Amino acid sequence: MTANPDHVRMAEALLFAAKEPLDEASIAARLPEDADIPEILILLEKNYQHKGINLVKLSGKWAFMTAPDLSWLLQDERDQERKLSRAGLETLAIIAYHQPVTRTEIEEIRGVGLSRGVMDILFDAGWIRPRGRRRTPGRPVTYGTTEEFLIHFGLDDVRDLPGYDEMKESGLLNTEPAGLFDDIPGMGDRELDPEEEED
Amino acid sequence: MTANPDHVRMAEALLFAAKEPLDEASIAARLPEDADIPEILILLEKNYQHKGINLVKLSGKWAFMTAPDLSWLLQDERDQERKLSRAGLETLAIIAYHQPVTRTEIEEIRGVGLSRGVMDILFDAGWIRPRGRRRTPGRPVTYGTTEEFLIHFGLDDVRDLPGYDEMKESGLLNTEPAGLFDDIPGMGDRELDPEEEED
Amino acid sequence: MADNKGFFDKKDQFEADDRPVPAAHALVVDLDGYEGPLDILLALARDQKVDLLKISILQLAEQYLAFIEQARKLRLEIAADYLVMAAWLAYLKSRLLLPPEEEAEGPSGQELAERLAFQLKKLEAMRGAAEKLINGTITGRDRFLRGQPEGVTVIRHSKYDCSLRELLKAYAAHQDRKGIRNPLRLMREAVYSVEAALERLENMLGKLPDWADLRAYLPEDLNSPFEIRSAEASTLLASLQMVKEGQLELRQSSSFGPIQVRSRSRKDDE
Repeated sequence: MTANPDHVRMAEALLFAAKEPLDEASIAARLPEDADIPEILILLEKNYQHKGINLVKLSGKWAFMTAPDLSWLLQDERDQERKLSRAGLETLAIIAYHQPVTRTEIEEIRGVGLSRGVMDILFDAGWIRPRGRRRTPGRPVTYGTTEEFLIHFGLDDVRDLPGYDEMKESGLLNTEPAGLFDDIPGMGDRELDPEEEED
Repeated sequence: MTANPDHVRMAEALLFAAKEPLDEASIAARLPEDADIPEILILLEKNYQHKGINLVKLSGKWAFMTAPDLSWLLQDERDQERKLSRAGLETLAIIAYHQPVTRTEIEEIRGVGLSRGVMDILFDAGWIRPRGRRRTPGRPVTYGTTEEFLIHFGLDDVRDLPGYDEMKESGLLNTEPAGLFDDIPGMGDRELDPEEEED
Repeated sequence: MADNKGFFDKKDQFEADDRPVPAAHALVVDLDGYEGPLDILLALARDQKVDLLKISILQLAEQYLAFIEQARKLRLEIAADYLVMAAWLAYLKSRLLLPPEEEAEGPSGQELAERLAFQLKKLEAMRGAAEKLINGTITGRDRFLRGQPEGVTVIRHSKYDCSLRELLKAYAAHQDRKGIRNPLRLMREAVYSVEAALERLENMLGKLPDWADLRAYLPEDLNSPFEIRSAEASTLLASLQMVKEGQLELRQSSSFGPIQVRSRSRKDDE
């Protein structure tokens, strides 16, 4: 079946006017009831595929964006970028790939305590959020990434993170403690249970 | 003569990302020297003629705009969302953390009286609800958060909200070098008030 | 540790390794450039130029120990994390070199070495991921949303816009204003530094009987669980350092059992 051209025009107008990526429900709510939203989106995506602007899906939502190969042209439009330290970037990557993950687990992976301000900066940037708690003694808070994170980094889903599937496959994303210091007397009696309560 | 398709894509991206309408000189300044700007604009204007958005010229400057016949789609979009006032935010936070809680208790915790409108807004937002009554003289109504609240804030359980101490200790709020005191249980494990009759 | 090096300074590029990685053999010892002991190990492991799962952990342990030794000679301040790793690697080294004991408890030296290699692999994976992430297609840097949006937004159930972050911050700001808690001062006072623990251990050593519970060396005036935990942690780290310096012996008869210490010189007297 083909999408009704009037509906396509409406969706096009909505997506162009949008302040933020729109989910399908938000598009559907503004279009006539019989509009075939998925069909319209597929068509629009195809129509704009080779243009200077493309229809892209970010965090499950749709938006028109400039084509990535033209970024050089748009230097002047660049947002002021946040300065992120190496520790900040690494911590963000660990949270993104390992979520939900506790602070202790982040430190375990990096092999060093999180210095002051790192989590705060990521939280303030709107990229991480508390997600739930582990069902372990102390019920530590777990962290995950936000929709803003996916939009900022141009991802539709966490599983689209580079190399995610391979890393998951090879066990690199297990949050179980490495057990490095478990077996020497007096060191590292930390107990961690990967079991958790999740959302 | 026909415009170079690469140049057309560039102009398209430029006009889309621009924060204000662009005159031909500013487009020319960003495109390769041999780009035929008038030709490109004529072509783009024509390409978008029947789409949901059109390329239009406003007092000598070019911009993409919603097709005039579709402006009704965007009519009721403006000022849709409202921000919560600080009093609103704080009251909501106190209800979330201290529920079930009475109006008097909220006022005690905040140290100021609660104006009528604040609770109304939170009810209107669909985030709070009456939960029951205290078994104390006067049997005051207690308030708590709704399912809607959990959905909106992406929470599984209100007990997942990190406690104040936990936020500090985990570095979400940057006041203290974190790392040493990670897993000291915070105020997360609030117990239900035994004085409470549930609804 | 180098925390505020802005990798976005150059705006358009991110280099995970823009600080020089000192090669061990060059005897460049600068702990400031590193983000913890695993970071050093990873830098040293890269010198071996093979897959992390195939590196010689024994060689790596020796390099690390030499590196820390060098830092000590230069009287650089070495954070406890680095010393803990040194102690563990010294232990691992002995396990790898000694013939495996029959019915030895716990994992073999080889198993421990594999754990370390895997741990390094995990960190390396995250390093690479961070780099790819920042070199990916970033919104507002590599591709742009419409410059003049006209206001269409996602339809939310509530017509009020409020994020979890705003809610948490509002609660925290309120708690701050109330001023009942002042974790800033409380926690500063509660922290018992490794230096203080070292000083106390050194002074007290020999004043207590043969094998004594490490807890006996804690200061007496501890009140809160915070203070006790902090003192325990620092005293343990201090004792590990003293073991390494040959001043002290440590033992623990069972997992989670009490840790006992005695002076090394005392044993020599026997």
